[in-house]
Amino acid sequence: MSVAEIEKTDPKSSRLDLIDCDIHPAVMASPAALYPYMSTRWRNEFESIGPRVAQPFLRQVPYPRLTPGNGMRGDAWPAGGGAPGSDLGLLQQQLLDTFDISHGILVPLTPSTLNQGLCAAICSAVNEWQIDRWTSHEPRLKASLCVTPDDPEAAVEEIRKHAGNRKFVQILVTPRTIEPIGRKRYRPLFEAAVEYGLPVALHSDIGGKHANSGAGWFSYYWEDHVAYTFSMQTMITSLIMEGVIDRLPDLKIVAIEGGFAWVPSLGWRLDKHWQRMRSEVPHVTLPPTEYMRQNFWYTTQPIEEPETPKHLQDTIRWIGADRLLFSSDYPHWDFDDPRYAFKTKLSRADEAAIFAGNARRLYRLDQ
Amino acid sequence: MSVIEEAKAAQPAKTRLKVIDCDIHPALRSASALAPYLAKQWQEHLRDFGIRARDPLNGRAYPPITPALSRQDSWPESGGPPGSDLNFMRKQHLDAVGVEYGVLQPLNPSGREERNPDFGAAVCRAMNEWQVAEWTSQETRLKASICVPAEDAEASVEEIALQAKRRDFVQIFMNPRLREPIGLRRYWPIYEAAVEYDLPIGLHVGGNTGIPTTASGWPSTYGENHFDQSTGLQVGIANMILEGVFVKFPKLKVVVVEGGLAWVSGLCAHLDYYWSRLRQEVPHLNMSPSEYMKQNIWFTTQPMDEPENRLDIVDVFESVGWDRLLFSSDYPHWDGDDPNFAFPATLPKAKLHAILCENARNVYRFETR
Amino acid sequence: MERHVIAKTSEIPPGTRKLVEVKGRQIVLINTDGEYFALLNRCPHQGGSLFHGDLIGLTESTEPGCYKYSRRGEMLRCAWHGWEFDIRTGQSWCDRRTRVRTYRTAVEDGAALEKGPYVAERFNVTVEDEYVLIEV
Amino acid sequence: MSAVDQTEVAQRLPSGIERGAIDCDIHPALSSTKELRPFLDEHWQEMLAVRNIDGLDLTSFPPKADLFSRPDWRPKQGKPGSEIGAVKADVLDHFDLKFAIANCLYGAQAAYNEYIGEVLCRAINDWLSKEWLDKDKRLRASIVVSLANPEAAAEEIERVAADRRFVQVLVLAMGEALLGRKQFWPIYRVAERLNLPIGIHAGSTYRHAHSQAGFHSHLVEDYVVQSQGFTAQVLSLIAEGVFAKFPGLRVVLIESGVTWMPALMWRATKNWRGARIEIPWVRQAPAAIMREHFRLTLQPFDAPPDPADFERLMEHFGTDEMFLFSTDYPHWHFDGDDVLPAGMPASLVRKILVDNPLKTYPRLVEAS
Repeated sequence: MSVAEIEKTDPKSSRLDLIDCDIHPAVMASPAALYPYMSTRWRNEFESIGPRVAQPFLRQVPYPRLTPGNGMRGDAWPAGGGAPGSDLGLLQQQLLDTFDISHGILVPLTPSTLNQGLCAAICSAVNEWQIDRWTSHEPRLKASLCVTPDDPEAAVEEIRKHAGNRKFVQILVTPRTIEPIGRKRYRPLFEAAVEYGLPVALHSDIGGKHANSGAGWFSYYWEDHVAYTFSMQTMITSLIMEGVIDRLPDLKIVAIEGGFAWVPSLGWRLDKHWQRMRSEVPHVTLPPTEYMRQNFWYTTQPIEEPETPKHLQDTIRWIGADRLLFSSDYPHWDFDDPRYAFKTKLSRADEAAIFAGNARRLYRLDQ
Repeated sequence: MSVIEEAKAAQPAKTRLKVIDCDIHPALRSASALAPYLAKQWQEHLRDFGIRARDPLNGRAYPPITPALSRQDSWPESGGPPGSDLNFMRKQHLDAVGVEYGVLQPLNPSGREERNPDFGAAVCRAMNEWQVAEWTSQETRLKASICVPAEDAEASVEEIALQAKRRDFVQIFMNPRLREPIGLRRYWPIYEAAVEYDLPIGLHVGGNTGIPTTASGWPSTYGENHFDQSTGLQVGIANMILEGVFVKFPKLKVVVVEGGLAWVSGLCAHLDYYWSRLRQEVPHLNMSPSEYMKQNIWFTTQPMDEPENRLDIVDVFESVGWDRLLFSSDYPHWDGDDPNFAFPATLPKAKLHAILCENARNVYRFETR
Repeated sequence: MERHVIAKTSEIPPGTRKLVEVKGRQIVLINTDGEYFALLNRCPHQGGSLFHGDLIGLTESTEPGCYKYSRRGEMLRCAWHGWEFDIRTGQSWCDRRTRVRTYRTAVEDGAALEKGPYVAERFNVTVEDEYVLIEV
Repeated sequence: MSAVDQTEVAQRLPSGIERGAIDCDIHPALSSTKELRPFLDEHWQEMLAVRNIDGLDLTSFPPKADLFSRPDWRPKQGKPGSEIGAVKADVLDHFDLKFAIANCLYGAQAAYNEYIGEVLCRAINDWLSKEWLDKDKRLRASIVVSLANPEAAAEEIERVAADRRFVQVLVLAMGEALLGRKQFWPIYRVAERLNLPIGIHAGSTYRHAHSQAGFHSHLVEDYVVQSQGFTAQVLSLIAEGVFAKFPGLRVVLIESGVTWMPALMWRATKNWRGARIEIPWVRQAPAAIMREHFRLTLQPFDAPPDPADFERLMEHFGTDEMFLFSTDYPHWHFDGDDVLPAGMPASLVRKILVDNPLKTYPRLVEAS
């Protein structure tokens, strides 16, 4: 038996350009940082009642993680205290500088608060906070415009407030909405996104208002983690089958932190059953995979690891290398290192596209 | 142990008061009877898919206690299910109990619960047209309810605007159990329209929403589910009050249909108590929850609660408020009430009169519509 | 094979660890109950830091619900994706084909070390102290 | 018998498949609970009549929707699959099958009242035996059980399994609780002992929304996201240690589609390396457990459009032992005789048609 040792690579040398599409600044670990951006009413409610979510534990995620801090990378805790992702200096050093990242997209994770007013207030505060605390100190970082999808009116208002600020490169919502996100009630959100030319990003969410599978609740984090892809599949299915993409052909959707190996199969299923059931969805005029090729992007992390690494080449070919955006998920435990995440050799062109080119175009980072 | 006395009518036939019945269920003669009111596309959809609610067995998950949920003597001689034959309904119910006005609440097929939003809207429209064509235009005593696909507030408002012009309709028909609590803002456009057209919301027990009827999961039997559905009403009106629906729409009228009554005063007390402790969370309320209850909400009487001491029901009426009570029969369902036997014989005539018709007249304003 | 002096024993009491650099390689030195183990600080999976990982026991199971615990502090879990490595052998628990590189360690006192040979780039070895050495 | 060249087979049978195939998923339809009357006791005979307990068809399968009734398999009257003569002509004779496994999809499994569920399941099993199995020697059936009371389900399995023509236990993909949970183990104990695989069939009891974002508007969406329910069941059965406890147990995923599985294998195994401490009884890579314990029926085959990719896909599974031939009669997934996906190598055809089913269902071997 040989010792498996991965080749030691200079993190900066291998590629010219690197964009990380999923970086998590710590939000809820020290929510007091948000208070300056909240009205007294919502600040009081945040402090006394707190954000009420449809989960049993007040201060623990439903499925306890495998590392402290709700699943943080062990080496990402700032020496000066605070949670991983709370210290710009460490984030710069450990991520942006180490890998020579030209742009990093912040994806702040906020709770799906049941009180819609508070939910909107938290989103507003997080948006101001990203600019104040992060992007204005570090030009490589870009912000995500957080909105609450279940209250589209509030969401559109928030989008209008910030859409002119190019620091925000996308709209960010949970895919675990109260109803599938293609349904009519969410339409104003997508119309606003198209109006302002912003992609809508949906990041895997640990909780929502429904069981984490159609067959009931899981017992283990190991199960739940795989099921993060479910909300992505549902979101794509719903947006296509409700005719949202047909109606808004310029809409851009980014699925964040779902991995991507499930994408080809979903496309084949959608095409096959759409073909048979067209009478039920006459408003869907093209085979679903055509929309998937045009309107959807997928971040790569947590990258799937086939036992035979080259199998991933088929997967990438089936999806299209132009659809994939590299993401690290820093500082979470399932972080992907840009040097080692792909255990199969990509062509130079695909590599350039996945690690930077696609994101540069999608987010109009050169403008 | 004594032999149970023969049921006694509250009032002798000669001095009978007029009755306004706020809950009558008309039925289609057959599933295909709706076809004339649907576009071809939706006729085919109804035939091939049926109504797809969020339910494993197409609405039959809790087998009813009687066929068609109906009293055994209500099957018309002409064939078709109970509630499907106007002449038979006249004979058995409208004439027999002296109904002055009867408010129709058509249950099936339910566009309200349909998951395909466009089909849901189409079925609601068809049910509205059917009520006019086959019921209210044939029988002036009958009044219709505007069925709306409440999950789609925009389509609902469109339907209300269209039907409110016709004198046939006296209320908007909703279920309290929706995909989300009924007081949430997404449903407010419906309430806005209700106020604009001065139509009460008839909040009829039910809703096939995929959410268990109890907070602890799915009950096993029809009997449990029947009871648990009324808790859906309690949660619904509590939510409307606390979300501030009546602050925003102080003139909105809500008629709670087929939920019973005995729980009302307890709910008021609970709401007021917790409101006094947690006011900071709902600072938009201008008065106590029970005051909104007295201002904006009415209750139909069926299924009449039957206390062990029969006269205790008078205390229940008293606590709900004599002006808040509207008689309903639920004809032709198995748990229906007959106005002649549902109330204690000792009830003062003026109060009985208010319950049997005057309160409903004030809420629905039949004459002025 | 060179012997490198990498720490004084007093620097890493039982239950602690130290990150050292030898010939350009980062190596984790671990003291578990007085025994010293040295592993390359790079997870063979994606290069994660083993130094920052937890030292845990070995949990095995004969049937669902059974958690059989042994060998406290002898499994090193990568700080990133949680791969478990046996500090005695470097063997990955889940992937039998994978091992992390380990190094032989020894403890010698300053007097013995005076005889050499050893490499002690950053140490002045004194007779009074005890030292940990690894072979690289 | 060695692999048969596909072109040679095609000459033998118009359907293009080899004579003597085993169809692992056909659906006999129960028209009405009235058909169950002879198999009910007096109380339930009376209750079915006076309460009109009927029409318990699953919302998941509207019989007239295109997906669930192939036009040329649609009878003039009644539900597709309700008439044995048509089943013989359309499938058993047409494909010249050796066996076909009848999976009855009726809502008994979704009843809220556990006694209604039990009593109807029991009656359906007896009805299957008398009205179907007795009428054609090629038919085999799955035992339908209600999961409301797993002890009672285990007793029912024990009772029905005495008839060796019942070859598997049938449950729905989306129920109240995930199938790995200990409460269901009495079922697995008896199934393992009696050589009965557990067949998990598409369909929902609607105890939960199909998706994490609630209920989709369209049937076609529900059908697409069934794969999430199957994925959840695979994860649950592995995570809860069902195969550690019952190493002989096999699970057949029926009408699940197949192509979603390799991505699941990859991700589940990757995460297991880090999350093993949570489920230490999972001692093998989850992908290996999937290959050993799970089987998938062929239709609806959610294939890549290019036949050349078929082989790539098979490689991703890492085995060709997992697939079982099925027509999913009378559901409409293919036209004419195109039941085998394009690009399937000849060497695989016989395995899927015969060998894999025989290995999966030990009770079929007894009779062949």
